[in-house]
Amino acid sequence: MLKNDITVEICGTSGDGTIAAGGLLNEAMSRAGFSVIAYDSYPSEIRGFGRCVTKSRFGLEQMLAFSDKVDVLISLNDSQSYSRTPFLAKNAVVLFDNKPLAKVKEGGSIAAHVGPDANLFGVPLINLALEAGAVRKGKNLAALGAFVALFGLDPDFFRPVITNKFKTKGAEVIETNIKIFDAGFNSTLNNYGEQAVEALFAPVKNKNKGKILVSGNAAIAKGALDAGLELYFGYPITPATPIMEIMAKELPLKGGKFQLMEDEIASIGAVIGGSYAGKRAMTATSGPGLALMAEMISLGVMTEIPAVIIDAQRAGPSTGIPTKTEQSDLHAAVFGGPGDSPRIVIAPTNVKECYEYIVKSLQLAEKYQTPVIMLTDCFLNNRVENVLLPEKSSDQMKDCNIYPDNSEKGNYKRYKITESGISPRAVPGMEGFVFSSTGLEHTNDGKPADTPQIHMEMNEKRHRKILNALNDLPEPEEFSTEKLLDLGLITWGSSVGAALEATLKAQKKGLKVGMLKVPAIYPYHSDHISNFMNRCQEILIPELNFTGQLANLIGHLHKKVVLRLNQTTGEPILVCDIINRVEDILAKINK
Amino acid sequence: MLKNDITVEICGTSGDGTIAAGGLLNEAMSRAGFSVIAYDSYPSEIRGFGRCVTKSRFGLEQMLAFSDKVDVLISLNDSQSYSRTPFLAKNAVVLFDNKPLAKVKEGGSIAAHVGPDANLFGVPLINLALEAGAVRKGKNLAALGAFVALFGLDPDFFRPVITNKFKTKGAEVIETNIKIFDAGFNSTLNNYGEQAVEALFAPVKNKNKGKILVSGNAAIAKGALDAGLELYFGYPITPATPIMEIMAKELPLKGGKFQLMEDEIASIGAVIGGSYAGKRAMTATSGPGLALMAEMISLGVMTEIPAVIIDAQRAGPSTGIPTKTEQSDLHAAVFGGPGDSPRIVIAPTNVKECYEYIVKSLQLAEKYQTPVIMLTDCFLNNRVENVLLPEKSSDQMKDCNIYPDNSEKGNYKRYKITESGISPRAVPGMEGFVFSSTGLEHTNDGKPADTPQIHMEMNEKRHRKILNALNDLPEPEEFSTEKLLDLGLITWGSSVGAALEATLKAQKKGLKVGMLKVPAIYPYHSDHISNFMNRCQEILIPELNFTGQLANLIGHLHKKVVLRLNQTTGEPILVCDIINRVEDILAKINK
Amino acid sequence: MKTSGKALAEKVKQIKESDMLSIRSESLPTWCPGCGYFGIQQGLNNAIQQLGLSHHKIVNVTGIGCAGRYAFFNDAYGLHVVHGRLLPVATGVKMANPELTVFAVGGDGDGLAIGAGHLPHMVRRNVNVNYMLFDNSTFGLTKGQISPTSPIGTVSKASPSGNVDTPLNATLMALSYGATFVARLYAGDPKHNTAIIKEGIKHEGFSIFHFYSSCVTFDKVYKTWNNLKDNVHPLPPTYDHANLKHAIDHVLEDDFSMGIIYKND
Amino acid sequence: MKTSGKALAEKVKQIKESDMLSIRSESLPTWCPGCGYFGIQQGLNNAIQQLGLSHHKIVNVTGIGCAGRYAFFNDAYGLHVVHGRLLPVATGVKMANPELTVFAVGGDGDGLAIGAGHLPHMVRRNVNVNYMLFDNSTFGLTKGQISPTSPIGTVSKASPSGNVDTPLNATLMALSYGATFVARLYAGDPKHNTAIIKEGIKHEGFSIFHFYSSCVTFDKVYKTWNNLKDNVHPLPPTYDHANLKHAIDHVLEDDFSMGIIYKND
Ligand SMILES: Cc1ncc(C[n+]2csc(CCOP(=O)(O)OP(=O)(O)O)c2C)c(N)n1
Ligand SMILES: Cc1ncc(C[n+]2csc(CCOP(=O)(O)OP(=O)(O)O)c2C)c(N)n1
Ligand code: SF4
Ligand code: SF4
Ligand SMILES: [Mg+2]
Ligand SMILES: [Mg+2]
Repeated sequence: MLKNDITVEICGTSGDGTIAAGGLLNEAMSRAGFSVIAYDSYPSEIRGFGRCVTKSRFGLEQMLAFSDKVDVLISLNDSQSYSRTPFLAKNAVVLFDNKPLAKVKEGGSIAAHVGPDANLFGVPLINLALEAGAVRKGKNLAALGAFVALFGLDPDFFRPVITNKFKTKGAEVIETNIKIFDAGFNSTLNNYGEQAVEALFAPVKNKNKGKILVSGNAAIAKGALDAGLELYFGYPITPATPIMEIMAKELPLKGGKFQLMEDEIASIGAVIGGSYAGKRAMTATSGPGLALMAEMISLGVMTEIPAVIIDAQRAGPSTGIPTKTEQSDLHAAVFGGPGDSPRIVIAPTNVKECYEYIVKSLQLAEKYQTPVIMLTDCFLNNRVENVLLPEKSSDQMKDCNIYPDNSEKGNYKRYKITESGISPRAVPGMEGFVFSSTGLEHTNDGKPADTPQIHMEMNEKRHRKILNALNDLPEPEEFSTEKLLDLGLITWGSSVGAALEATLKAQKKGLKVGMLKVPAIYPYHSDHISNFMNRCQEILIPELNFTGQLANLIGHLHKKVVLRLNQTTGEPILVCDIINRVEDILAKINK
Repeated sequence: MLKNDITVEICGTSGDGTIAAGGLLNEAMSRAGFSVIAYDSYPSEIRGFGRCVTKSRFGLEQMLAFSDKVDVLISLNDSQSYSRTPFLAKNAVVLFDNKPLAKVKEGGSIAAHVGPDANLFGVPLINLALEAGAVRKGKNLAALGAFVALFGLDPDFFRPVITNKFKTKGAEVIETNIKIFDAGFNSTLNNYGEQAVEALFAPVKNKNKGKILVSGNAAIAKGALDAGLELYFGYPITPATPIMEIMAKELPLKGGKFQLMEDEIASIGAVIGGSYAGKRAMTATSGPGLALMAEMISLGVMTEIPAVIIDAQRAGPSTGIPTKTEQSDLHAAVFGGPGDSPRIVIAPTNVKECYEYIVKSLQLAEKYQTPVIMLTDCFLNNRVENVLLPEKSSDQMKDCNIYPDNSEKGNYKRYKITESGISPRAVPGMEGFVFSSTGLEHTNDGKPADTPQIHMEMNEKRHRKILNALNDLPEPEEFSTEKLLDLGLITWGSSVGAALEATLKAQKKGLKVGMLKVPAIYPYHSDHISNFMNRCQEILIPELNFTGQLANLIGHLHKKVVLRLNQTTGEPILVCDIINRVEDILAKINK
Repeated sequence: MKTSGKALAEKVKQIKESDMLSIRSESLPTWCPGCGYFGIQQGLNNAIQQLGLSHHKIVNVTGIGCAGRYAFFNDAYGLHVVHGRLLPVATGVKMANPELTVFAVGGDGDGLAIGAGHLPHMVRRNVNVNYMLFDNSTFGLTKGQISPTSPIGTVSKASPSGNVDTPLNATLMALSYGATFVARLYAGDPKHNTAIIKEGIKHEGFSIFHFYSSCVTFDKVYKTWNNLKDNVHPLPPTYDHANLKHAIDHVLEDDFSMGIIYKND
Repeated sequence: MKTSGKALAEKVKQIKESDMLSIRSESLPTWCPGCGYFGIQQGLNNAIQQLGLSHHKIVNVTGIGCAGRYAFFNDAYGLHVVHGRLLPVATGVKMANPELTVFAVGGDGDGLAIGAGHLPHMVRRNVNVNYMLFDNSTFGLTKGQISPTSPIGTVSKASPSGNVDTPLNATLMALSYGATFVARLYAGDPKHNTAIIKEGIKHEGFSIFHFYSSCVTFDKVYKTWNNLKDNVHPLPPTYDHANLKHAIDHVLEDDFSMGIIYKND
């Protein structure tokens, strides 16, 4: 086992306190100075019977992705967690309750399901919990204590986190939980001794100072709030709901307004209305909601009104698998809606970018007077990382609107044809700039028009404007060691991390592999992308959808057929799957 | 002027009886044995002030498109029609009222706006109408009479058409109108003599026997009715409304059911419900409605329920120009909706195919258990042609559903994985086959499921099924004279006619130009298409949208960058625009 | 029928000069001559004028249909949206800037067919928007199909053997959703309407004005001027518009009384 | 808490054998223990059973939400559609094959938020569909946000300082649209509900059953079992469900009377 990079899973039902234990673990490990990336998976039904798994990876550098295998499995419920054993790394550590309350039928213990290489650590979790706290439910804390003991960590990173977690429940509850944690810790130390497994490398103290442990959703909400968002309209849908719920709480505290709407059409409608009236406004949804918004987004394109829409993708089509991840709304985001409707589509690739790109999206929407769709996915929305987010700044809050000049008063042309394609925009309330906007094709002063000339000119203006936005969009980022490459990977969104880790591993092996991360989906940096393609013998585009939606969009830029790695497992893509494919391709090239 | 191919425009306001005159002209010319293609253009507001233009082309062979220039302009209102003079051919015939009732201000007569080459024929239309019928409004009939006289046509082709048109108004009205027509005829003959212009070639009598003069919309409705459509649900929207209105009248007469719905989501929802329950069902809409349907179409994909949707495209984005034509919903038709949602998209290219393809669509939807989107556009929906439609046949009405075998009773797996991807489908009411369908990912018996295996397997099944449908879809059709071509055109939908005419003209000039018509938009015949591309040095894709939506979809199949000819004028593409571009490209190649 | 350029310019000039109508934009309405909407606009213009609202502080969010074209005929900020969604958009506008006077203007098809889902929620939010529902019981712009308020039996191209679907009553619906200002008005009586519109604009919260109007081009039989004129009448003198139960009972019995049906401040 | 495989099989067997419940499918409901929906399902099962409806002639068109999962818990044809659209889909099913008994089953979020536009039109068409509206005043499946029927003041993650939007009354709405069969029922009283459900199924035309239910997982304060139990009561003995005005007046005053509110054959 690598002592400075471990992946831990906790598995049980939600009744077992699985998710809570994962949360405590991540928080404490972050305090201890580790870099954290973590992601929970749970069933889409409400009641507490289904399997919950929290997966966390701890290391010293910023974590790009999960490792393919699990180094430590903490079982809170063997009947659930035995299904996780196929994912165990060699010589993995398995921590389980060796004295469960009920008699377990033969083969029911996880011990019966692991390979001979596994390091089994039985700890009487429930017993310890009952002894120390008289609450069976505390077994998750006993398990955390055991984990800390095994890996030689300092329990003092954990105790304040536990205290904090239960602070609203009163001193007694806190004490009980600390007691159970300590019981797990001491019992394990006593039974297995100090060096039961290779200790974890102790990271530099205070390494994570200033960093916060946040999910993609929380980072999006924080970014929007820091950017001075004024209006949020939304309708719940997994996995975007938490953004709405944070807004419901936080936005009014900052002087903004939150309104739950009756559906997604109403949400985007109100965003358009609010932006039209000059305020910074946004909404968040998932694929089914985005589909419903398509007509209104096209209105935003035609009337040139800002709007920011987060599409937190989930497995589709249709209702699909609401709690699983997928990158399959790219087509709908770029192409949905009637007619030629150019809009901006961008995709952050990690939690930090969730923050940065929402700020960017709000500003781009204003400057370019356009709907901006920010594509995230379940994996990115829900995963937590400990990251250093930028301070809230006046730059983020900057009003990016381009207003008309006072000289235009009384003779204002809202849709004036300009070089940039941007026409200075007045907002209601401004005197002397009264104008009309319409989803009908229109003259430069916003009146309906149906002549060939005007329609061609206005179509051209709208497209030119969006193409110009390329200058302000995050550029592709390349990770190559050489100029000429055997294979170039191109990736986007939440798959970038795994692809990058795969690329770095391949490069370490001396393979001529490079990678290009594409954050601007539409418009895209075609020169930059085809430059990269030209330097690669083969191009591979790994993504979490069935048909290769990014490949469909940019594939024509390559002189050859681009290769695809498409997965729709509902799970994040694995580093090993990418590496295997990379090696396959290189084997063919070099033979 | 070609004596066997002329293009006639009638121009005035709707108060001038412009559209009515065009209808009579087309009907009579069809009776006379001419091939007809005709298309009206009118403003999108209701009241009768705007300019109406009817454009008709008459010839001996099936008309592929309009000619670029107008040979005959019949002006019913000079203040409207002078704007049409730039479109006149050399030596065009202009027929106008030389004694209008009100005094016309200087330059107000069309005579002041035509070039010196034009052949002006002043006929006192209003006077003749007032004299013969005491109705000023009859001037449109006087104009028809004048037209007949000028071109040496037999007035007996016109009289029964006029009689028929007014048959509900009684004998007196009929007589008056015939009288006015005759007055126009006689007056012109008297004033200008028999051979005022080169007479039109008299076509073979009874040449059009069996042919009917129908619009694309009427052909679609007729095709659907002949195919035994059982349910129609719809909501009005230009230019699809006439399909709905024909259904409202005709479907109940054939034992089917028509229901006006509250919106497009409800319309497609009811279609899905009706198809699920085993009936042949469809709806028709335009871009804004299609956008609203995207979520439900994705449900149809996931639950594998048939549904046929006509998307009568109009100029977009958003409300756009409702009465103008465009081919800009291709992206939305192929890619709209959440997740990977494969569906069938086909596009007829002329009125006859409107009939044939709707029959096909209804059958494909049943056989492949899938939404089928048929893309037409304003120009195709509204243009009329005189065509020989197939007889209604039992083959068209054939139930294409694949039902489960009786042996599956009691152990029926609705979503069984099969080689074709098609799982036999039971419908409610069948005993022993009870099952559930859901927009959630599901097991083969239709219960919700969220495992990676099932999601991958089902995604694969759904895509395989649609790819298999390629076998049943209309194949690309090639129009080439040689094997190796300098330039290949690829076209779709209503632009095929003009592109073909351009191609034939280029071929006549000895240019190495070929054309491929692509009727199946998704899935598309990639082998066939890339075969064609491989034989062409350059590929040009002319289409009526801004970004080149078909080019975006299939462009990657070419080894080079495909060339595009994109127009968004709201008007059908002109043959001359294509030819000019073709010649430009060839000039570059050969230099 | 065509108005000459000069006559038109003259008309615009007159309109501009008459103080009462200064809100009208330079684009003259393209509604058919005789359309009921002219009368509605007149009442609205009067009210705006009399309240002395600054034009640049007015926003007209309008739907799709002949009614929705209203956005172009006013010298005020206009936002002509997609079919059926004027109320959510108007919500956004008003929440963004409460100093604006926001009108939502659309037809019966727009508001009661495709847009029917937004009205109950607009009422619930009670955002201070003035909804002008132009009800002519037809889809005017798409050429005269039956709408959700068409009487049973209405013959149209979408109902060749007569409408069989029960018509909706927008006034009753608004009441059942809990609306706090509901007026029913006759397009042909701008004078009477002016005062009521003023009262509704001043009402703090959502106001709905259900206008009975006539589509002279596509409806020669049902909601014609004559039929409307013959039927409309004032609310009874004893009418108490502060009493919801009373209001609902009245509306259940009388389809043609015009005035403030319900008001709750 | 987890039921073992064997115990589960036993339970299914019992259910299959009891004639009364034969309509339940082999997939046991995944609703949380104590969820009000079990009671609703019970009443529905009884009615179906007593009417002797053939299972293969029943179609359940269901919405998205916990309520919508009903489609999987019945031994009948089930079509679980997208959020808010069960009524148009059910219209298609019934019009395609009038011999089927069609149930539309969905929650208050599904039917009154995103789907609110379809109810008035379902009523207008009066297609013979039975709409089971499971109203727990919350968005259960998305974890307990306020819904269109949540009382003022309801605290949830979407309303951290309490709901301020006026709740909708689905019973009153249905009446104002002109519904011909409207029942209001309490999830906790399957016995009483059975007879009424049977009557509604037999009603020729659209029937709406507005069920008051409890979400035990996300609502510990408002529509709890205790609060419901304390408040619900039968309709008054003099109640005349054939009189619309009477019905509306009653509903305006009494939120918790259960039974057939209105019926018009
Ligand atoms: C999504 C969508 N569906 C349909 C249409 C077509 N459409 C335009 S106006 C209209 C109805 C107009 O009726 P109403 O709202 O009563 O307005 P009126 O013309 O009578 O004033 C329809 C159906 C559209 N523009 N968009
Ligand atoms: C278009 C769309 N928007 C949002 C959602 C997310 N969603 C799923 S269920 C639900 C609400 C469920 O509430 P309700 O209908 O009351 O059912 P309950 O769970 O309470 O039974 C929502 C908003 C969705 N699936 N689709
Ligand atoms: S069609 Fe009817 S509603 Fe539209 S402008 Fe003309 S009269 Fe008015
Ligand atoms: S979350 Fe609420 S509504 Fe859903 S099953 Fe549980 S108790 Fe029932
Ligand atoms: Mg109307
Ligand atoms: Mg609910």
